Amino acid sequence: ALAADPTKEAAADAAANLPPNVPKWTRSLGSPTASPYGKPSAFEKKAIRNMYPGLKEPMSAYSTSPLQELDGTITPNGLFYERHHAGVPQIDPAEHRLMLHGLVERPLVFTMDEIRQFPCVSPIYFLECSGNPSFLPPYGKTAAEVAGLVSCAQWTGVPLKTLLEHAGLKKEAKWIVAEGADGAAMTRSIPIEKCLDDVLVVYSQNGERLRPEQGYPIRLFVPGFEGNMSIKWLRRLHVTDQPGYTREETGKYTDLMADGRARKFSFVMECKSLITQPSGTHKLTRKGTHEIRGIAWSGHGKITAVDISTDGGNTWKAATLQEPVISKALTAFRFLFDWNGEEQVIMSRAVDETGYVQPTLDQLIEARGKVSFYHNNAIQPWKIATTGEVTNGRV
Amino acid sequence: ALAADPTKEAAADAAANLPPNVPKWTRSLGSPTASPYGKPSAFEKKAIRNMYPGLKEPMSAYSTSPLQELDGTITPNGLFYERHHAGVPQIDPAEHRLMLHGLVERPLVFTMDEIRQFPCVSPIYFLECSGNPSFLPPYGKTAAEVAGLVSCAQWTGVPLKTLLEHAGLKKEAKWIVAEGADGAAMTRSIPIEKCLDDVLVVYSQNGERLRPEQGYPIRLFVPGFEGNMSIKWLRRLHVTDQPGYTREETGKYTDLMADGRARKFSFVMECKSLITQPSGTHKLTRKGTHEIRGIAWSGHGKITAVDISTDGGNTWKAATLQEPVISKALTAFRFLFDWNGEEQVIMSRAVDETGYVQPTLDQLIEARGKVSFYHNNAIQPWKIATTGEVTNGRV
Amino acid sequence: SVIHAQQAHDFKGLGSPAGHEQIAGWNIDVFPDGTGLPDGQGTVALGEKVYKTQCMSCHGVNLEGGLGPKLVGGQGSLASDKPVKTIGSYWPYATTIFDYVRRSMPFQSPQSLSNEDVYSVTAYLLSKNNIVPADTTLDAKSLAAVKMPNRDNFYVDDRPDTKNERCMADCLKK
Amino acid sequence: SVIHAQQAHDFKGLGSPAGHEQIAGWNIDVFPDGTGLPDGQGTVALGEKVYKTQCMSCHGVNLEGGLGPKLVGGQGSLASDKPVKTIGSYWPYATTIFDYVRRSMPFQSPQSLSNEDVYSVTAYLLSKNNIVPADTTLDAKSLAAVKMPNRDNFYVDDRPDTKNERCMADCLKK
Ligand code: HEC
Ligand code: HEC
Ligand SMILES: [Ca+2]
Ligand SMILES: [Ca+2]
Ligand SMILES: [Ca+2]
Ligand SMILES: [Ca+2]
Ligand SMILES: [Ca+2]
Ligand SMILES: [Ca+2]
Ligand SMILES: [Co+2]
Ligand SMILES: [Co+2]
Repeated sequence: ALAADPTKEAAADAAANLPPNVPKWTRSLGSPTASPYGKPSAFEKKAIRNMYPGLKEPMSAYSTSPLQELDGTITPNGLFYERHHAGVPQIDPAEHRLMLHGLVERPLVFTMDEIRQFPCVSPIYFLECSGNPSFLPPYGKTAAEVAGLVSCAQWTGVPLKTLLEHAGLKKEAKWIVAEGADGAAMTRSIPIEKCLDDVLVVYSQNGERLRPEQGYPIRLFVPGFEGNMSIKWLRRLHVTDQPGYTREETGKYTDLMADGRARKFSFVMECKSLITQPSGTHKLTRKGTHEIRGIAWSGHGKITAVDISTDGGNTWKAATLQEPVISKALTAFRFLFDWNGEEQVIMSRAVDETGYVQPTLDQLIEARGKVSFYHNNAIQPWKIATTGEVTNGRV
Repeated sequence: ALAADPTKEAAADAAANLPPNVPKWTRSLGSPTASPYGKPSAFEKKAIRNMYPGLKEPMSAYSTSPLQELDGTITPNGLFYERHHAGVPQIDPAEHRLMLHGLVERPLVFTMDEIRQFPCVSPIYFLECSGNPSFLPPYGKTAAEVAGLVSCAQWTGVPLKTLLEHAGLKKEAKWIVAEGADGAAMTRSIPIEKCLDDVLVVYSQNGERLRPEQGYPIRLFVPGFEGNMSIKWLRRLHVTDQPGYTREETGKYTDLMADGRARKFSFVMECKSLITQPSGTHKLTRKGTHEIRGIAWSGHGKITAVDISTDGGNTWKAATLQEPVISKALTAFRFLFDWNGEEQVIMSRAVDETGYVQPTLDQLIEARGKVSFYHNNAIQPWKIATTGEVTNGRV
Repeated sequence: SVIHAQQAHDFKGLGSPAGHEQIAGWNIDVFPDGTGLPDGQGTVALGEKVYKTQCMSCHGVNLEGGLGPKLVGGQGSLASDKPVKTIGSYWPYATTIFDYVRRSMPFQSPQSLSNEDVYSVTAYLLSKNNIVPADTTLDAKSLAAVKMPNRDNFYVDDRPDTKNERCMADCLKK
Repeated sequence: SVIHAQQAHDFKGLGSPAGHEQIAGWNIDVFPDGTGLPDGQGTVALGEKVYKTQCMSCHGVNLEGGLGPKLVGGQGSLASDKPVKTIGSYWPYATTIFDYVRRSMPFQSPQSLSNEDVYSVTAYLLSKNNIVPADTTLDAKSLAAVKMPNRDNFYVDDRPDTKNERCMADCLKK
């Protein structure tokens, strides 16, 4: 019998769906088949993108993928991180063009239908913003706030090399300045060797056409390099013999060192890992064995190992990697540990195929000073309190 | 100057965004960053799920993934195919339970939080309905209509073996009857050897929690076996020493042979391939080289080869497979051919790691008769007309 | 805490014991040998009433189908060019009818029938298919004893059953 | 048609020739050596007008910033504990200012300025940063000749720059 007490009533309502009772959804018909495009359960309220902490202006801004809510290595398209400079343009693909000009034999303008007709490939790659995260406090509460400007998908597109051969690359070509069609018309200069290696002109993301937020109808994709170079809403490729020294590779995306000089052309996103479960705002609710889970990646190629410490970095043991390990893509790792209710700090440390070992924040600051801002691939500690609550281990 | 003629006006409007003009979306700000959950471009109207041709009743029905609009091997969650028997239940995960009982030492009831705490894995697997497609005309117009009851995702969940060890499997155990929590409360019997092999209790799909259409909050996943066995909205696992001979493995999902007898327990989805580009309703708009693209898969493991014929099956050549080739997942293939404006019939033929070669429809009918209905993995021909229009090569 | 590679893992806290009452409330599986059939019984006569009030709107006054499938006919047709598969002509076990009706019918209000109603409408369906007499009272024992006409005509999947070759040239001449 | 393994592939029909006018309409890249700078010129005086009417609302009456970044200051601060990076203190090339303003400012109506306006506001910004005199007339030649204070302070990425070891035990004592 339901009491007038709302707490008891809610409990009784909940119990009505528990065994031995047959839940209401088992005693009725559900929603119709063939919704043209599905969406997540309304009960999934936490799996959303959020504006990066502190940002207010929504046109030049970034949003985080909710890494602490996700599993595996594929980021679902609706939760892919964003970094925009003039908001998200809504481009009509029939009227969008890609212009390829400069040091080519045949300067060309392509329609989107034409781009799709070239031979394509469908590799899986991560994409990461170089400012993920900043070196300075405040430090994020969740995995998303700490390093949520990283995502991973299967990209389909034509190798840029194929387009360059089609246009006929002149031998003086050394760089390509790539431009986007949004209101920022952002440009970056890509070395020609990289262009002829694995750079793609992409039109699909996890099977379907690119999302507007990821550059619909086409984007450049520069595997393993800082995300800013993967120009969205790509509209122009200017083959040159000199770099543009555009704003995004001078005023931004250069790394200011302790002596006041700055690194330029710091392209590669170095080897990195992040425990996503348990991570900030999660809570362990029992003593016993738990599985630590996370992601690792390297712009230099494959992850070869991820080690876990559950004692603040004093001892480490190898985690298991999800196969197949893919070059320049996220790799999932797993590690079992026993929690007996004590306070402890857990962290992960990745190694990539070059032998490079993910550094600590102290090591990065030692090498670069405190104001380099970009390329923070530091080991990320999470603290488990005696209550089981997990917070950022960096304060 | 714009004329009063609407055709000219439309053409002028379109030209306004083409070079040398700077498009309007490059001269303005776009939509704000950080939509909590993104969606496809409004210009993508063709990439939708459709009810299987001819079906009207939406509760016991199936919808197709628009394969001819997709690229690569990952199916985006919103376009994953469906097969429902009582519509899609909207289940509150806090009130959903998984009961594991029968021939176990410790019968248990799990919450969804508890299921997530077991060690997990994140493999990529295809899922295919056994009736994909029927053997009989009318034959579908598009790849979706022909074989759109197949999709592929990265699934995350706990191996069923782990749960069975946790409950303590009794030695008399030979089968598990798995039941769903929708209004159909559908049950299938799974052999214990398969359960202890690679069966999973899954909660995530391409990184985010399962979609309601794919079984939120948990489903069974039986890699390589007919999709019906991967019980959605999983709520009960009954460990037994005999199969249930439930309706779905007697009245349905048994294969009626020419002699009137029927195969039961026909679990595996055999090796199959399908050209998705160009396919029915597509059109080649130029003479010259085109890339044939498609997908191949086998419930027995990895695809080892896909051959293409562009002359109606007389000669064949090997296509290129997208690496890494993954066991029991979709594999993408590509093949360049030159179209000189002639009518021709193209098709693909897959081989899997057992050496089995995808059969023709005639070979299947020869072996089974015409009314077996399920497990149609026949080679699919597409006809290219002199106009470049592509239609089903099977009439 | 120190990580012991060989230590048995402790997931003890995961899952609560499933009590008999909980299991009994959820376990509605019925097996061909009668395991799972509840106490109670039903008659063809009562089954006809159940059918007319709760099933006929979808399965037809003569069980000929409509929104729902046809529930009679087809016996002896399976080897013909136009086989008709119904519960009577094709299903191997009568217990499956009980199991299926109890868990999923009526279509829009599943798991609403009493055990007596399920036994009764099962008896009615079997009688309309000439598998049991019209005066049948069906209970766990008699239902498990029913032998369906098509029971012995199933055999375990023996695929692969095609031997296509990976022919590369002159394939249409072979 | 027969498939020739060695035949050159024919994608000839893909892409239309990009005409000079089309390229000129879209190619707004400006390089440090002045390549890409258009005809025309501008003055600091005109630039101040442009700034006050089209930029000040976001970048501040004294170029101190607001919705948009600060556009003056920070020179000599880069090696300090609180470096301030602005177009004057940090950017290596003045041509980048022209390039960036022409393609993306004003923020809400990019690519709306005339070449004269871009030369002018660039001259104004450079003068407010004490890089050119207040009476400057800026054109392609003089803009390319401007040497920014921080031009020589960039060097190519020399990472990796950390040497963490894959220590497995007693790591905190090292
Ligand atoms: C509102 C419509 C509706 C009502 C009312 C209804 N059914 Fe059904 N029935 C269906 C549909 C639709 C199916 C097929 C469902 C599927 O395959 O997913 C079905 C299937 C069946 C089947 C399986 C037939 C086969 O050959 O697979 C049986 C037996 C059955 N119903 C019996 C009953 C009985 C007994 C009742 C009343 C107690 C009933 N049905 C009431 C719609 C209905
Ligand atoms: C409505 C606001 C707004 C207006 C108006 C505006 N700006 Fe900006 N400006 C911004 C924002 C915001 C940024 C930073 C954009 C980003 O980084 O994505 C910016 C960046 C800049 C920068 C680069 C500064 C740096 O250090 O990176 C320059 C130079 C600049 N603006 C010049 C101008 C000029 C010149 C005008 C007028 C012709 C102008 N702006 C008008 C908002 C504005
Ligand atoms: Ca310093
Ligand atoms: Ca026959
Ligand atoms: Ca417990
Ligand atoms: Ca009941
Ligand atoms: Ca052309
Ligand atoms: Ca212009
Ligand atoms: Co960098
Ligand atoms: Co089967």
